[in-house]
Amino acid sequence: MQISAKLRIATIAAATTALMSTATLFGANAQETYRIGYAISKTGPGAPGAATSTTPNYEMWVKEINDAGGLKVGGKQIPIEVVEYDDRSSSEEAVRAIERLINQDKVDFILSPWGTGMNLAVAPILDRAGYAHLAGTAVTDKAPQLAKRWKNSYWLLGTGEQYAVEMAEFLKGLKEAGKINDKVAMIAVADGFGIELSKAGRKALEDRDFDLVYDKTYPLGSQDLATIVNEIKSLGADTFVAFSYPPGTLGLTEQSRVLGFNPKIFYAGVGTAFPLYKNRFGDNAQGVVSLGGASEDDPKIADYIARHVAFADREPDRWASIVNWASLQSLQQAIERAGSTDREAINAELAKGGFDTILGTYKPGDQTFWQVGQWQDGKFVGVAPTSMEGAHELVFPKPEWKAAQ
Amino acid sequence: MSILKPDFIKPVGLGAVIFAALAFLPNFVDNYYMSLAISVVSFAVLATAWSMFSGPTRYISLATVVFFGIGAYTVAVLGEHMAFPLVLICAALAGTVIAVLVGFSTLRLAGVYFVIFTFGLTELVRQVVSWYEVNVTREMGRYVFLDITQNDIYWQLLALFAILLLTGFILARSRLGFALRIIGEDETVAKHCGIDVTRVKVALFVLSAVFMTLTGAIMAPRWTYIDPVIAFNPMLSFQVVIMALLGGPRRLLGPLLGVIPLTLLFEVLTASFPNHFSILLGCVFMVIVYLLPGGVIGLYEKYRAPKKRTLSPPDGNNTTPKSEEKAA
Amino acid sequence: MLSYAIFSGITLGGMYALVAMGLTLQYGVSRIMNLAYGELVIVASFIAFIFMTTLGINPIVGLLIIIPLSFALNWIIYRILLTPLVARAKNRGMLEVDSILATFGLLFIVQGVLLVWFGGNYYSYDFMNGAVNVFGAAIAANRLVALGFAIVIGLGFYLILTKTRIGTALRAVAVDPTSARLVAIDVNFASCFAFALGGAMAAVGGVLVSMFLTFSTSMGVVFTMKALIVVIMGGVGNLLGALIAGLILGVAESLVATYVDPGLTIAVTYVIFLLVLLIKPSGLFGRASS
Amino acid sequence: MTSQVLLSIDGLHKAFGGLIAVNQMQFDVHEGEILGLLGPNGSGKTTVMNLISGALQANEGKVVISGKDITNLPAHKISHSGIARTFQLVRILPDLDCIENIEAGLAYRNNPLWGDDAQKAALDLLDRIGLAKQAHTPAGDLTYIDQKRLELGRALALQPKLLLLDEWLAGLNPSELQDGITLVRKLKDEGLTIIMVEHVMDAIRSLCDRCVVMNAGAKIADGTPDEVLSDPEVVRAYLGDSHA
Repeated sequence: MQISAKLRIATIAAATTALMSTATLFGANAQETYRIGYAISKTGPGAPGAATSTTPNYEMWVKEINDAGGLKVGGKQIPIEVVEYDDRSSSEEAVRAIERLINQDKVDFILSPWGTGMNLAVAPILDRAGYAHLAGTAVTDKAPQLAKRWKNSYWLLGTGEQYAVEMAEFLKGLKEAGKINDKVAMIAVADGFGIELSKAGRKALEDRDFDLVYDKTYPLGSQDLATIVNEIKSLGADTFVAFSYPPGTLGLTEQSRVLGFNPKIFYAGVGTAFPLYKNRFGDNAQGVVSLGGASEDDPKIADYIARHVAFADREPDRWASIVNWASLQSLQQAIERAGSTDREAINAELAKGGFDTILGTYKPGDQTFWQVGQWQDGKFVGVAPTSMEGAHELVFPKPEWKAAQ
Repeated sequence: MSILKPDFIKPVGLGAVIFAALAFLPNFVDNYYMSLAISVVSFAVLATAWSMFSGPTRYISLATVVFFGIGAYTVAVLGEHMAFPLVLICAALAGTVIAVLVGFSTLRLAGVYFVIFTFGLTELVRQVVSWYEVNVTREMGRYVFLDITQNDIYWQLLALFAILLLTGFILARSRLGFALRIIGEDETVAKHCGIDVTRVKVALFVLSAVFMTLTGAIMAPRWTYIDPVIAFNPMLSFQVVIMALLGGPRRLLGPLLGVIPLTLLFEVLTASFPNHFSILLGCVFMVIVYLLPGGVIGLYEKYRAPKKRTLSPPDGNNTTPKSEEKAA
Repeated sequence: MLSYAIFSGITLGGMYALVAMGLTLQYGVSRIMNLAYGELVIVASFIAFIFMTTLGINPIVGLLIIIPLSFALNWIIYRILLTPLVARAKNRGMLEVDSILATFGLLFIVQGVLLVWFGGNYYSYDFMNGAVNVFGAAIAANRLVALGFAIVIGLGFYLILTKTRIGTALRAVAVDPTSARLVAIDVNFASCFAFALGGAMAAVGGVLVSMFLTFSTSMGVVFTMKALIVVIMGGVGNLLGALIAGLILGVAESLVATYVDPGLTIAVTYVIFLLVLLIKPSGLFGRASS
Repeated sequence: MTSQVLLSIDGLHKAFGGLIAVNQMQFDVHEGEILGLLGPNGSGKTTVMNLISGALQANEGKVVISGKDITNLPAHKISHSGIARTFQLVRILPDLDCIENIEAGLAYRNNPLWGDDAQKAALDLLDRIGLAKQAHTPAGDLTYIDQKRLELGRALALQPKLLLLDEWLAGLNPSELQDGITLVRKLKDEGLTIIMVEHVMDAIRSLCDRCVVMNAGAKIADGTPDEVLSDPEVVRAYLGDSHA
């Protein structure tokens, strides 16, 4: 007992010294760098999403700028220095990591974490400390209110409703053209994202006189959805909508193929626009519809994808990654336009918008990106809003599944 | 029991002074240290509350996050509809009801079965809450916009911890606490001494659950957004168990000795090695298990099934009840 | 609809059983409550992924390499990491707590290493996904293979355990290590063997599961939890019990998804599990605890 | 035997799986008497004690104390109805000191004592069983006989009407045994009713008013010690057929 008590004290002492030394390590440094911090889910349930849509973009952005000599601020070139943490997919860790970035590391700018929950957890802190918040991976119906509540926050992916409405509107066009019947089978993952979209989707579809023949949820993490697919198959719906998450999205696609369920419109959720999807299903991805999309004919986008492949050894996803990249480009330009590293000045520039990005002339928060996309010949192209420049014709109906090996 | 005895007044008075001093912490440190302090105090409450039940009974419960999550969820549901103190009362009631149900149904399970039951319970509660939200309220993620600052949360947690320690202190001197110690020593003897073992265990389980629920409720406004994955994160239960076991679950202040070093250690590892946190955490665990048998194993020895007590002489490193009381 | 629900439930259950059978050996015979079990499953999934995508080795063939490899790895884990704990444990309860803590640490280390190598991303590949028609139900071939493995391993090892000398020795160790020692069984060897065998089974599960599930470095705990449920439900150390418990869970999930609400599939798993625990804590096929 | 029946057992039956441990047991215990419960090892004596004290649940039959049916009540309620016991393998609370061990018996009985009152009563009782000097010693540090005394003390603290002693005198050396016998006799003189499971013949002869002998779960004899010990069936049960 004696010994262990001493050891415990030693542990505490060691921990405290280590803590203080890290604090000084990061706290007291005065050389000319622009310090960017972020805390993101490197482990835990959020890790795969963060590793797909966010982290590679952050790393690539920093590398490209530093390779070019740094940010051009008022005639000087300032390299970027990064402080990164793992929030372990926990809101509490995220909150503390952000406090650490603000108070200990005193970083100049903080990039957003991954996911709706994490972004909402850190938003009030960033706001209070006067940091802008480019929330790149949060889909929330409260997005407009949140942007008002925290004035330097930008909810880049917008609301669930907009995706659902755009999709319903698009389907309405097909229905009116007599291409699909009025029956829709809808499933959603039981998670904030899935529920928000299915809630909005339900209303949007019913408003447009669609008949929801199936409307259920499945638990987060579930990949074995064959029974659902089998049931839906017998309901005669021309349109299948799944507001799913990646494991479910892949599971649903696979099981639909095995069961030969081939609706005219096959809409799957998050994960469809991931490169993983194309790698996994190859030609069978053809005709699958989802949220997001990229104008891959646009040289800027094509160049971005090529650079991403070169940097991260894989393609970016065609939804959040693109928006994230546009926001990072905006940030770079805002800093350079402000001509100083003064936070207020940069925040003001961010608010003005007018940045030249892969999404064209962009202001963070603009929803000028594809809401509905489709895999066409190995590219995930935008099909709606149809009014947008470069909108592709829908491949219709979805081609038959090809047999697997 | 007379409240006015010096052996009661002295430690309580000392505690009051320490807590009063700690309440001024926000005046001296920045927001980061406050968030660290919140982390320490919240784990202190959870680990101490956990030990209040699990220390004497030797039941290793992984249901901490069930109650914590219920507290957080109560705030998410009711937070904007009534005053915060009322919300806390509702949270405590919700925690009590669940704890009574769980307590009466599970406390006859022993050993690893109880561990796994409580583990499964977390997942079940999370699934049921999800299903309810999806099908009944159609509102999955909930927003908590309350004007509660970080310092408010700190003070509330500090007060909760003070109440918890006081409760534990009084409990240790009460018939209920004594009954629990007897149960911990030998459940059969306890029964034959006229102790209604099930009721005592459930009472303690509920008491400990209420503190866990309140911790969750107090912490919730900090996250702005709550969904079942955030509220019922099973890692929390594991962290609490580890901290309590490291510190020593059979003394009132024991868990605190595990909470402080481990919270600081986690913090240092997270801050310094964001990409290798898991590996280092794993190594730290191994080190604790293999190299600190005095600190950890000595404590686990007490976790053996009480029924197996034989006539062998008691282990020399078992603490006597007297010193346990002094630790309080 | 019903026959499809049942059949797809059986394939699902086969997968649960497959993943759980190694743990029932590790926990039942070696008495190691291995929380890193799911990570070992995932490691095998990643190896299968590398075999398939970079080396072009078909995962079933890859098993020939992966099984001995994982057997050896688990042997080493037991010898180096767990033997000291077994040696110093005075009773079963102590070993349980110790092994929970140690393997919890192992869980983080394995996960951390995987994370450094593979990152947090999702992984998936295409192998044997062709549909096979079984009694009018279309089932993916890879799932049938997994089911087949589950049944063969479950029944096969059940027979080995009940009919052979080494099987009897393993069962004796499971029931009472102290007495087993008295009848000249090398308990340490038997425990180590059972642990390594369990680890090899976990690897088989990981390889087969990777053919049809999307996996990531952080998914190990999902398998650990599922496996724990199946093991406890089936009776600790009982391979046949694990097989049946897995099938029950799979069919129940499938039926609930078809006739009640797919949103309740995971909940129903836990309800069944908790009910079994409350009514018969030693599991469906477990010996009554004394 | 004119005094009133205190405890009455009728048709008591207990099986563990296929093994019948107690088979249709029936006997009465009168107020103020010491009843010896005898029989070879494994004959079901301890099971009977466990059934009376509520440590086990009976399959059939009745246990009645002072006219109150206590069959299959939980152990703590049986304790409240006036039955206290010691265990075959002594069970003290090793990490607690002697005072606390006694207080365990005082604090949860029908008219509980707590705080200073309990402390005082515990010291009195320790004095009575000869452990006053060890009041603050952890019970685990006591010698075997002292642990047995302490266990008895805890049982007495419950103020029972009926005391169940399960081989309480076993394992003592001759002088300790004399002390033990004296102590039990003193209890009887104080008016306590006792059932004792015992193998020590000296103790049985000198203490028991009456004996019930069990074999293979069933009662085979009931009478004074001399009567039952000379009963041929009892001899056969103990020593096997050849000696009958």
